[in-house]
Amino acid sequence: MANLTLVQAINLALIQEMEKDSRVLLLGEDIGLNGGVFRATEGLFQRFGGDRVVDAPLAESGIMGTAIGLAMGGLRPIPEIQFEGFMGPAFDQLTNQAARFNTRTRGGITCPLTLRVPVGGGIHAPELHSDSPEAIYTHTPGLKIVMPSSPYDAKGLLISAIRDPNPVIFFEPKRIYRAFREEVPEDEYMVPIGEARTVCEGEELTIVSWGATVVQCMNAIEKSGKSIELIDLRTISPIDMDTVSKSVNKTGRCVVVHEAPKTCGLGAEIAAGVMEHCFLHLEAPVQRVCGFDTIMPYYKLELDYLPDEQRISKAITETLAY
Amino acid sequence: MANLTLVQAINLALIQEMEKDSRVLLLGEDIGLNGGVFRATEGLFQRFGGDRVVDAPLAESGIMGTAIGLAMGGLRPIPEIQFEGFMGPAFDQLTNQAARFNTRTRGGITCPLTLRVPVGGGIHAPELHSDSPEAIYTHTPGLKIVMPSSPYDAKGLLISAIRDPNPVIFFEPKRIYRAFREEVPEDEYMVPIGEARTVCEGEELTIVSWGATVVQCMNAIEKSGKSIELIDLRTISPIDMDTVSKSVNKTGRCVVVHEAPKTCGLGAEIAAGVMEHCFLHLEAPVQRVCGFDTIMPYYKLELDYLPDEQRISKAITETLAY
Amino acid sequence: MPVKTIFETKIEHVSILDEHGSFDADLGAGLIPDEDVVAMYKHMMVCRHLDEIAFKLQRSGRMGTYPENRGQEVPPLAAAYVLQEKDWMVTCYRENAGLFWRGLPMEKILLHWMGDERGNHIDNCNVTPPAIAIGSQMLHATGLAWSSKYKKDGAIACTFFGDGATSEGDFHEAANFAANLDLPVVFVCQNNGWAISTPTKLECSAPTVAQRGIAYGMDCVQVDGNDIFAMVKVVRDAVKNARDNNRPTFIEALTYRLGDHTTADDARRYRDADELAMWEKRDPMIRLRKYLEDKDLWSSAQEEEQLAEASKIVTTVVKNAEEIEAPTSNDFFDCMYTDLSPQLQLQRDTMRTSSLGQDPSQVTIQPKEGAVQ
Amino acid sequence: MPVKTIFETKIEHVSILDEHGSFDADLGAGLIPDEDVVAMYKHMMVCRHLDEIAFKLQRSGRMGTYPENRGQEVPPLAAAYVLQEKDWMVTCYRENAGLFWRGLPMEKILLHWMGDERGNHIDNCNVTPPAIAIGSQMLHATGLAWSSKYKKDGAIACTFFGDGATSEGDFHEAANFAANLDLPVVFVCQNNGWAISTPTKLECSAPTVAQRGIAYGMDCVQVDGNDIFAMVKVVRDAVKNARDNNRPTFIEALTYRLGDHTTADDARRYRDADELAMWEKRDPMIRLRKYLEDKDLWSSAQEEEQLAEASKIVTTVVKNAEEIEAPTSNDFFDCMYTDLSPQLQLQRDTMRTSSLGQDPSQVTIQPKEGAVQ
Ligand SMILES: Cc1ncc(C[n+]2csc(CCOP(=O)(O)OP(=O)(O)O)c2C)c(N)n1
Ligand SMILES: Cc1ncc(C[n+]2csc(CCOP(=O)(O)OP(=O)(O)O)c2C)c(N)n1
Ligand SMILES: [Mg+2]
Ligand SMILES: [Mg+2]
Repeated sequence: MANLTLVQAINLALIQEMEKDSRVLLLGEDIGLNGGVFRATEGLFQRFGGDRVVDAPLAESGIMGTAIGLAMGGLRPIPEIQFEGFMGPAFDQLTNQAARFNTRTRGGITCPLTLRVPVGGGIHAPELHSDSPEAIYTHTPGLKIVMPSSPYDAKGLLISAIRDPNPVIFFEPKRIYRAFREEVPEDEYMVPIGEARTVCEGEELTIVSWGATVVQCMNAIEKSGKSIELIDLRTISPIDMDTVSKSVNKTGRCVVVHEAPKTCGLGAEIAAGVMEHCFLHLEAPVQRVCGFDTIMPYYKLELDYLPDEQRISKAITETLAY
Repeated sequence: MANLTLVQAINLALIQEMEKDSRVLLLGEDIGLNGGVFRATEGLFQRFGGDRVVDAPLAESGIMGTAIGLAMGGLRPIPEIQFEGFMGPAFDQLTNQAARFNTRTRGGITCPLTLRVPVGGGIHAPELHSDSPEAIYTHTPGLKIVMPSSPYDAKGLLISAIRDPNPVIFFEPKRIYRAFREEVPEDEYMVPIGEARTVCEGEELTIVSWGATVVQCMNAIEKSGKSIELIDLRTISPIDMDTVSKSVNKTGRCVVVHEAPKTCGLGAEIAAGVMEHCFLHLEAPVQRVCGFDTIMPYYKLELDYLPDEQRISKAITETLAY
Repeated sequence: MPVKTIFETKIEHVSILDEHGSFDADLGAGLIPDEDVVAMYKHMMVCRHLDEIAFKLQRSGRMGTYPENRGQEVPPLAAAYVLQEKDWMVTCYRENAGLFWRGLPMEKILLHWMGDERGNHIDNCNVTPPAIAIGSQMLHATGLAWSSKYKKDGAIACTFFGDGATSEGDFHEAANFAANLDLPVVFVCQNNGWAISTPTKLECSAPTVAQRGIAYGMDCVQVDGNDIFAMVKVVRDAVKNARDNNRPTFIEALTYRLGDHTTADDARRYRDADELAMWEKRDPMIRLRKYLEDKDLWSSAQEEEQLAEASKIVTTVVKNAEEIEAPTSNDFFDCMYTDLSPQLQLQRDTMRTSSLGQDPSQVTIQPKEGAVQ
Repeated sequence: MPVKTIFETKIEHVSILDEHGSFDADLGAGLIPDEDVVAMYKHMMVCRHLDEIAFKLQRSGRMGTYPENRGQEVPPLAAAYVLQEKDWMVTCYRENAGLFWRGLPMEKILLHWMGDERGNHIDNCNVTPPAIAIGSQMLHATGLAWSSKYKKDGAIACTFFGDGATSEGDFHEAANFAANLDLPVVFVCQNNGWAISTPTKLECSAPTVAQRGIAYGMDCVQVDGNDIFAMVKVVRDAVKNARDNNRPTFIEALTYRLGDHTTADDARRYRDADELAMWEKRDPMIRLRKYLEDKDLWSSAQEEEQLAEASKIVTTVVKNAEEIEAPTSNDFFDCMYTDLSPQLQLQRDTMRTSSLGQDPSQVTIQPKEGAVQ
């Protein structure tokens, strides 16, 4: 066991999977000698050499598209896109190519690749460095999507993603890359894709969240003094509606918290799903505490935009009072 | 008044707006001499010349990105992307540039452009010619999105879109380009962006749909013999939740029908919104009849994928029986 | 010196068997064994017949949109002839002649255009399915070449695309990755004069498309794409450069689409009849037949025989394609992922997305005690 | 002839005032009036001072990430000097010297990097805000040039980007559109040797970046980007080509980023100290000062005076930027669209997305009669 930050846990998982499987290679901008702009790949170039840790040209579609070719060629590429705001140029290769090869070829060609992308706001970064586009990819069949909220899950989910024979997006909530440490086993282990985690149990209300906002939810729950169940989705696609609906069938009330804009965000899917599965147990409409339907503002105002403890607390109170 | 198909109504609106406003110009693949692959721009090259109806190189990001520049330069460009499946390469310019300039510059630079895109399935086309990505763009603040389901609305919405000082996506449901005709006024008129249309009134259940599936909904309603209200959103972003929630507060039951995959589709947003606005009036969980969470299959199976009258009818029955 | 030249380059055009049937022995002699030339001619006859039949199938409603290959048989065939089995051929949709030479069952292509993904399930011949998104496939070729270099298996990748495709950003990125990372890729642009209704000069206004490759410091060359000898020569050089030096090459093959863009197109709307007539005279099969006949390698009798053979082959292929059992909706669920999530399984088994339809038991769920209702 | 040369070209490198201070009078004499050279030198001093102060502001927590411009003053300044008022300058983020010359208030740039969109609200100087998405801005320049051609207003667009940016597909599409549609664009690539930690040879392995332009049949040229005279000359030629002939030009300006990539970067991780030392000697300001002093156009006294002046200017600029009133959350709602939808207005006014929070009256809504409850 080691006491690691989330980014260290990622680094460790990469090292261990590369040691284990020579088909695993990394490609991305500045991931080599520089170790990645967040240092997630620190030391890997030195350890595994330039054939396995490859600095790519500045071209996200190129990174995604060649990763597809590498995967078709039998390897297990791990492309990195430097910030979620730069997934745009890779969108076509990711959604129309990587996500479709398996069904397009009726199983003939798979794309076992893991796309690593730092995600989310709160670090006072420039424009296009603070978005939360996960719903867009959740609406794209053919991808799996995970987002850890803790070092333990980060390591276990990344290992699962790398070993998964399907294309997986591994979103890394950059706000908590180094926010706290956790005991992480030295040995390899897998956190299964598709299973949410019940962070704490409760009877009166269910909160569903993922990524960096899980931390804010925990704080709000603690302050509330109420018996609240917190579910960290961990896997965003496919969503573990079973865990969510079991919880809401018990509590009767639900709040979803995420950073992305409200309209057509993942909160809508969870609310709709909760209504479908828990209709007769629902005592209040599912509340969504999320980003506004605006572009994430530049950093002077980013804390006005991001859902925070206060907004979560209000939603808890109001939902319980309903 | 003339009896026009939807594609003819579009052609007419383009002609009239080009006559009226010399700032309007068109760019896209094969829209010139060839008149567009669906003939939506038929005759315009001959009428307005190659400076105003411009065949572009085969590059969707280029089309979108130069259209942004044209708009910044004070013009009113109408870029066309040949099929919705080829919006992928334009995704970055559309969502990270066109949609963001107004807020990025705090009103200094606007992008008054109308992106025309044929959308949806049902015409036995090859892969990537039958998708319904509207939810992805609805989750993108900064864009307005419309999708007509009739020739009358097509003309009026297109004129509104062209005159709107914001970037608008004008989705054209290709399945009904020529499916039926309707009386369309010769004179110019606007159908306001942001207002849904109540296609028929009813007391027992509300169906919400848009684009080509509106036709299927009408058929299913007719067959049902029930008193059903049908709302055609027409504008997809911003959604007219007022009209929807007034209706559901009256009927107490709601079914949403769309072609896109279910998860994180627009149906989720509408279901969540209905729950928020009509919770105490809801007698059944909102039902979603939509595309499956798979890639739209090649055309041999496309009718298995698309929501049809039968699936809509079942959802009506089940929702009423709940 | 205030102004100095720091880089010089040129583009060459290669032709061996020209449209008038004249053959350059200096370059051409011994390039391809006679029996191979005959075999390729015979193969082209079959391909062209399949193309005609496919067109007719579409016209009679037995197939969806189909892109005719007619006139463009040479570039892909030459590449397939040169490539080794372990190499990858990553194509667009006008390369039937090359794919079939490599062993792709012809019915696969028909099935694809009949709207059936099983046409894309390809075993053991290292080719990829038709690329519908223009420009998307070259990056996959670059990645495949990269995987071979990584695995040190000695294979290379050869990718095909049209003149229009060179306008897409993905083409640029594919070529740039290949050049900068030293990857064994051969880029073959079939410049057939048009991208649907858009003439090549609107896609690439430079004097040649070949010079696109100069941007990446690649070798580049223009070749008569209707000349099997010239094509084999330049592809062979490029493959050697890839295999021996891990260096990509850009080949511009000048050819022409003798048919419409696809069966959904009517080229008369935008294309001069004169231009078409001129290119019909440059048909690669005319000059090749003449060459073979001049060398006494081919006769009218053989032509007839092979026509009959082609017809026989294609009849069987069409039968196979048409008689395949109907696909079921399970297919598109089962193949979304290598595993099936419970949600997807439910959708598949109920063919519904409405929750009540999926789980009728919900109707009888008992309200929780104390619920607001 | 079976193999014939069908295209030949070359790339030239232009230099007038070299790193040792030697000046080529043939090309350079009369190119720029002395007083303008002095004015540009003075301007560069101000820009460099602002750059230093911006760096310090970041280090002391008064500003977010900032990309130092140091060492790259010449290319954008030369362009701004040549351009007319009506022309557009569409830049990335290392072109402060050009933007300020065109009249962009310096505090705008500080505000941008202080995380404030008001820094991007720019009046009347036809420049665009910093482009954060690498490669995105060139297409806007191409579109702006197109709009000028359409409106026949005689303006052109000049766009700036880095060596790394030429790897993006959008660069390719922008250049291709400009060339094929005959648009008046000047493409200036500031090749500063690096894209963060990635050396130029990994972005473009061709002998020159300039030859990227050959792919589009554009004129292209390489120039010493630390030489104000050579830069002015090549930009002037390119602008003329754009204005008179509607033809784009590709300029590769060789320069160097003397600082880290941004304040979030530490270039020592990947960059040799020797390389940096070599380029420090090539600093454009050293040679320009020497040139001016040799010609008796500048003195140490003037240098000190201008340093003081720069300090005064920058102090005011920083004060203006820091003393601007705090933005309010209304800003990001009100500027999403030119109009505000009711939904957005509700979110703005309540600062909530939860429906109960937005509409507390819901809590007391009466159930409809006959509802299941
Ligand atoms: C990304 C994308 N954009 C647009 C289309 C529509 N489209 C299909 S083929 C074609 C022209 C292709 O021209 P070219 O690359 O020259 O190939 P050719 O058909 O001439 O062989 C176009 C525009 C597409 N399939 N994919
Ligand atoms: C589309 C996109 N991808 C990645 C980045 C992250 N990034 C910021 S600057 C940079 C390097 C840019 O290099 P270059 O174009 O040479 O400009 P320079 O910084 O050297 O002036 C990268 C990779 C980005 N901002 N945008
Ligand atoms: Mg072509
Ligand atoms: Mg650079």
